Amino acid sequence: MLTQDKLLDMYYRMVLIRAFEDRVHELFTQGKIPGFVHLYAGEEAVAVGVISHLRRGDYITSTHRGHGHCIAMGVDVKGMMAELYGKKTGTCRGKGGSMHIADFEVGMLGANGIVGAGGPLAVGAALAAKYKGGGGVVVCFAGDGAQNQGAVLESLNAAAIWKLPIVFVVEDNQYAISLRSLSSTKLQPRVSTARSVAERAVAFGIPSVTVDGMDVLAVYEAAKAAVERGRAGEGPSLLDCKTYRYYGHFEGDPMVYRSVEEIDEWRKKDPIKLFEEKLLKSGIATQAILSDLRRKAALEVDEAVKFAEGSPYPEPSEAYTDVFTDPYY
Amino acid sequence: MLTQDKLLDMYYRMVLIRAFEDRVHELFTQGKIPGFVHLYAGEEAVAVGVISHLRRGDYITSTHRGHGHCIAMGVDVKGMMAELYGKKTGTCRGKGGSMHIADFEVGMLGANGIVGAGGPLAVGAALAAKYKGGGGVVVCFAGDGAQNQGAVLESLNAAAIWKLPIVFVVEDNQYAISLRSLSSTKLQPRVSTARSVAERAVAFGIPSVTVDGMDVLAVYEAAKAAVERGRAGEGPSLLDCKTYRYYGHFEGDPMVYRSVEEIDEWRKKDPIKLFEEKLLKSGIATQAILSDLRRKAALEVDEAVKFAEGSPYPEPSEAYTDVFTDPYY
Amino acid sequence: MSGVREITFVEALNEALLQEMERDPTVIVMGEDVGVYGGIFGVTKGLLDRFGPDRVVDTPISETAFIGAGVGAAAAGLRPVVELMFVDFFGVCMDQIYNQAAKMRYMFGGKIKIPLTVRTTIGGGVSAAAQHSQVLYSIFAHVPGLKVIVPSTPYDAKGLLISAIRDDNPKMFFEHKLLYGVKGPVPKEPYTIPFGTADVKVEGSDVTVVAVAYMVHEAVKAANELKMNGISVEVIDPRTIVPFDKDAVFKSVKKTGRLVVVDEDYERCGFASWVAALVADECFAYLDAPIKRVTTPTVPIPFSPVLEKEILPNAEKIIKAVKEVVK
Amino acid sequence: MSGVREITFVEALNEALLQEMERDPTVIVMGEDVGVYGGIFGVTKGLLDRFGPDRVVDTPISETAFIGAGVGAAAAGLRPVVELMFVDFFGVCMDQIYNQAAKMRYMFGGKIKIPLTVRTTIGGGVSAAAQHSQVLYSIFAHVPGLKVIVPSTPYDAKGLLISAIRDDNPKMFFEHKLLYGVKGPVPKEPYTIPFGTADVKVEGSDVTVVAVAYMVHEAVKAANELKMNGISVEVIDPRTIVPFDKDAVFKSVKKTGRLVVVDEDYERCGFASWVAALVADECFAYLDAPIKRVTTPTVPIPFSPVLEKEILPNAEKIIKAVKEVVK
Ligand SMILES: Cc1ncc(C[n+]2csc(CCOP(=O)(O)OP(=O)(O)O)c2C)c(N)n1
Ligand SMILES: Cc1ncc(C[n+]2csc(CCOP(=O)(O)OP(=O)(O)O)c2C)c(N)n1
Ligand SMILES: [Mg+2]
Ligand SMILES: [Mg+2]
Repeated sequence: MLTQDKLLDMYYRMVLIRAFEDRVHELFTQGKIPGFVHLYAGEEAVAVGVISHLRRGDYITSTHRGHGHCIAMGVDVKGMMAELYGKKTGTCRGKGGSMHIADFEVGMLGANGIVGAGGPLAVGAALAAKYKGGGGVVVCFAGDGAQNQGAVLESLNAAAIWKLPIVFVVEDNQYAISLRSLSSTKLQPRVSTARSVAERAVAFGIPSVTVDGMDVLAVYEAAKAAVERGRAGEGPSLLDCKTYRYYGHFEGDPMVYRSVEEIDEWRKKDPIKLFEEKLLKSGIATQAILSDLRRKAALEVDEAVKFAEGSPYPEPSEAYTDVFTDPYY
Repeated sequence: MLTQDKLLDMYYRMVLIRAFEDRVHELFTQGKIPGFVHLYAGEEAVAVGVISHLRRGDYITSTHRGHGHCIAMGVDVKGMMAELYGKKTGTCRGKGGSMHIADFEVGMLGANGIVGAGGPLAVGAALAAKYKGGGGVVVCFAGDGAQNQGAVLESLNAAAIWKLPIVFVVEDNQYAISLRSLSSTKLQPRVSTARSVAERAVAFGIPSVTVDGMDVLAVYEAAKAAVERGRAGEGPSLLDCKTYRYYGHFEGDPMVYRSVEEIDEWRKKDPIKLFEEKLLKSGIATQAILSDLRRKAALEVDEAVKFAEGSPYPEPSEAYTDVFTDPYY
Repeated sequence: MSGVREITFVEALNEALLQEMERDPTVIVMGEDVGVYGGIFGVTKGLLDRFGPDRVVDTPISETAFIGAGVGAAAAGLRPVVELMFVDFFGVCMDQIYNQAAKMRYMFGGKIKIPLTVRTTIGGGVSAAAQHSQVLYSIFAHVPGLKVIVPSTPYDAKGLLISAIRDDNPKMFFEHKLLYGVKGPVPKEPYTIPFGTADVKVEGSDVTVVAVAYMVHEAVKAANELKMNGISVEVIDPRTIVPFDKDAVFKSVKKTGRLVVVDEDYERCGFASWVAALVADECFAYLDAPIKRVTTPTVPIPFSPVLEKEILPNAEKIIKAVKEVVK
Repeated sequence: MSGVREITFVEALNEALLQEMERDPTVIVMGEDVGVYGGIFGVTKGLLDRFGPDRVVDTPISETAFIGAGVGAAAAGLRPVVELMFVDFFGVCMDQIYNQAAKMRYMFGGKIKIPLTVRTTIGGGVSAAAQHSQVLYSIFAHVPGLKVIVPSTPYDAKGLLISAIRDDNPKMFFEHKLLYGVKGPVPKEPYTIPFGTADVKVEGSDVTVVAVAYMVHEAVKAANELKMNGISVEVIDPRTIVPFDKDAVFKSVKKTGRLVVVDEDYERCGFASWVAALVADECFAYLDAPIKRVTTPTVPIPFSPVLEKEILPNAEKIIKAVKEVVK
């Protein structure tokens, strides 16, 4: 059973992700953050529901939409914000930016600018975990669109034949930029996948389950079984989590491919609101506790922004370091 | 129903493939053919059973093991043999060799040195066929090992979402070099695919069937339904044909990964012998007719060898032509 | 030419696609989000409405499958224009480009043709970091069988894209991010520009500067500034790397005796090296100074604007290099 | 060194793998048919029996998945040696090599390391045609973040492979098909060769010839023949392209005043161009003649032995180039 502490910690991580993303949206609009930024708001239940099972020595691979995974894994929010600003104090010293935040110390093997590229990396980390023993597992996050990339499909097969401790988590937020993940009618032309990815996984030899990705407890439950399977050496699993992104594909997206009504419809199923209702109803938390946590999250993000804005840029000469472990330029 | 003419034509193509491959094996051993050569002997029923349904304007994509597909499509055997010798009169003027024989005139889009690379090419040819109308279909041949290449997996999805007139033909000859296509025991370590590719196809939205690939009539029947589906605009199909290659993976293969007994076991199910028995039993052919056809095939191959050996090599200067349609070097 | 207006590079490309699709029903467009979205940079805007989903094909994120489909469709008689969203993604689909499209004609004895155009976005300068800022055209020029097109102006963009679509060979067409918004005069009617014909952007007598794509603009800026210092720079834009207008470059170097090659691609084994090597061989007797290259050092493109600015070539660095060779 | 025997290039590589796997349990080997088969060229022979299937991993034909798995395993603390059967297949898996392995350390602020070795086969000369005869190391040298190793002798093969396995960065290790059977003296015990240290194969004073991999042998052959013509050639084998021993090359060119670069890779935008460009910049004042490159012209590698012979560099062509620069 989930303890109160654990539940409130999950809630905190969710509101911290939301606060972070809402703020990044603002900052981007104000021109303070450069580059390509993909926000996770709306999908918090997936990252938090799954990652709540992980322990030191486990790994995750992430995507271009990686802030939520980072925060759920415990990457320092100050460093993340500084990274988005391109500052020397950033998680990656300003060299990576939003699409390339990594923190191997906490098991976060990197956001990724290449759709699907995390699949093979997860296979490798899981091979290492299996070789080393000790029950480590690896979670591979990837979008619905990513499921059609050869890298991901090959990885499903490899994980199955090698019986690796991987949980493939599909973040099906309904879209790959402007393409629907799956059509309900047979005639939908802008569709990216002919069949459900959960069905596909089974055909690759990987047990799968479709999950309400707006319900953190549902995700938690499904992930529990999958992670346990991995730790027990029984092989990979796949969770197909149905969710939604509130913002555009990237910051600046005109969103010609979907309606405001559709967004509103999904916002009604907001994962944080839903979790709040459950926490209140079950008596785990009071409104006061929850609003305290939300305030705390807002404050943590405020601090992060202050930290980022107060931090120096890297020295130009740092452009030439870190290519190799030994001197290069 | 298959007419006697058609059946005997199928038989002839099968024995012609066999005669060609047996001869190439000899010639390679004698050092007359350079480069990498992969022989199709043992798998004749697959190429012939499927390709017997094709008509002018249809296309196939092939593999590194392409001689059988070429001969079944009607590529000139003289030109093929000359190509293997690297002669100017070869199908590709000596520039391609065994792994790169193509003849667009008859719809053969090319053998391929890259495993799985025919998948996307078939998708494209099928897109063109669909766009042009007229019921053209495309057959994509690929091995069991190739089914784990991203190119093939992506192509399955693309064919399904675009409802393309493709027949994916899996030539499951049990091995990808030294790896088994599928294990019967859960512990088999040298295995390339966790689940049957027929099952996978269905999960991609593609109806599939597993076929005895040593029985040309079984292949013919299965292919009939698939090709008709394609011509009718109902989308792709997949045939998983169980077959076997008699020679090594390539000429020169020491074959450490399989036993002589296993080869003998499969040779007992020889597709040509099996077809002969059926033809004789049903009264379609007599021993005399069949041995005439075999003699004719041997003769055609003799002619091809003579033609190849009597042909000149290309001029060295031809190395610089045909890069582009316009002058280059 | 009549009907010349000032339009952007994006609009010029869009017009080229539209006019060729109207002219030739075998021209189809494929790629991620080329339909409803109109392409992530807007190059295919309006085409879906005009030509429908059979000719403007939105694809799944399966670059190997859909670029390979472009090759297969070209083999089967169409004239596909396929969009690879960023050149940085070539790593997931290079085989279909370089081993299939590029080599088929040769391997198959010259009997077939693959009239395929792959359009893609290149370049740094927008903090897009290590996997969305590369240039990489040198890699496509290195391997045989691909024509490599690198327009620098809206005029060239339209003319070269029309030429590309009508050309019977596989082509890589590179569009620099920083050029999309650049305006210039473009005739309304369709026109072509022959490949392999360099454009002398600025005439000069002291130093030859060869540059492509966005770097042409930085080179021209440098030339203008250097003029005020009394240094006369000739700026040459080859416009296509394959085929390459060697003659134009050699002619200029024989006049100036000095060469600076500007290239946003990585320094090691890149386009700039090749131009330098050609000249160091074939114009050696005319050279009065070391050949300088102004390139991006061979490090991943960093995210932070401060770092990115440090490594990308620009007018300032070109000026410095020119001054070194004339001193 | 003690225990020096004559063994082949393949045996030298095999011994390096075996010794490193014995020394360090984090070293694992992966690739197609590396187990029972022992690798298609025999480099991993015997390793499965010795170390079992957990450390000698036969993979499906999923280069992206298994090379990427090498990267992921390296990120998670192993030291994988992954075999890409032919470099020509890079097109199906380049992203994991060049965007993932190569850039992770930099993108992630220098806080991590990826001790991955990718071994692969290169080169023509065996009628393997357009998709199994390429060299392509220039592409891996062009992109940042990869060390590029190109041994030419059994001795170098063993020492450089051991150095590679112990090095904490992503490396491409190129093995030329025509070298596998070449014999040479190799010490029994493990030893390393520092990257970036060129080997002067032949000393000479008239012309510097730089060559790598199999071409080193052709260059030495050419040097020996030229000696009889009274031309003294210095042959330099850089042994690694990244890092590159510029100093050794510059020192030699400053002595000879003449440079010929021999490189089996395609002519356009390749390694030879880069070496020529470096020298045309940094040694200009010392040059007495045009810089010549002896390379494979940028055409697909043809199958027919007659045609293949026509395009591949060899001693004869090197001799011709050397004579041109000394005349
Ligand atoms: C290999 C590759 N192809 C295309 C892209 C461009 N791209 C970035 S995100 C994206 C859509 C991804 O969709 P999905 O996997 O569903 O993730 P989501 O953005 O919905 O979270 C695309 C096409 C890329 N980065 N990498
Ligand atoms: C992308 C790629 N990877 C690896 C190879 C090397 N290779 C050639 S054939 C082959 C095995 C193919 O197995 P399968 O698809 O079952 O075809 P079969 O040889 O059994 O007919 C391999 C690994 C290749 N040519 N291309
Ligand atoms: Mg999505
Ligand atoms: Mg097979």
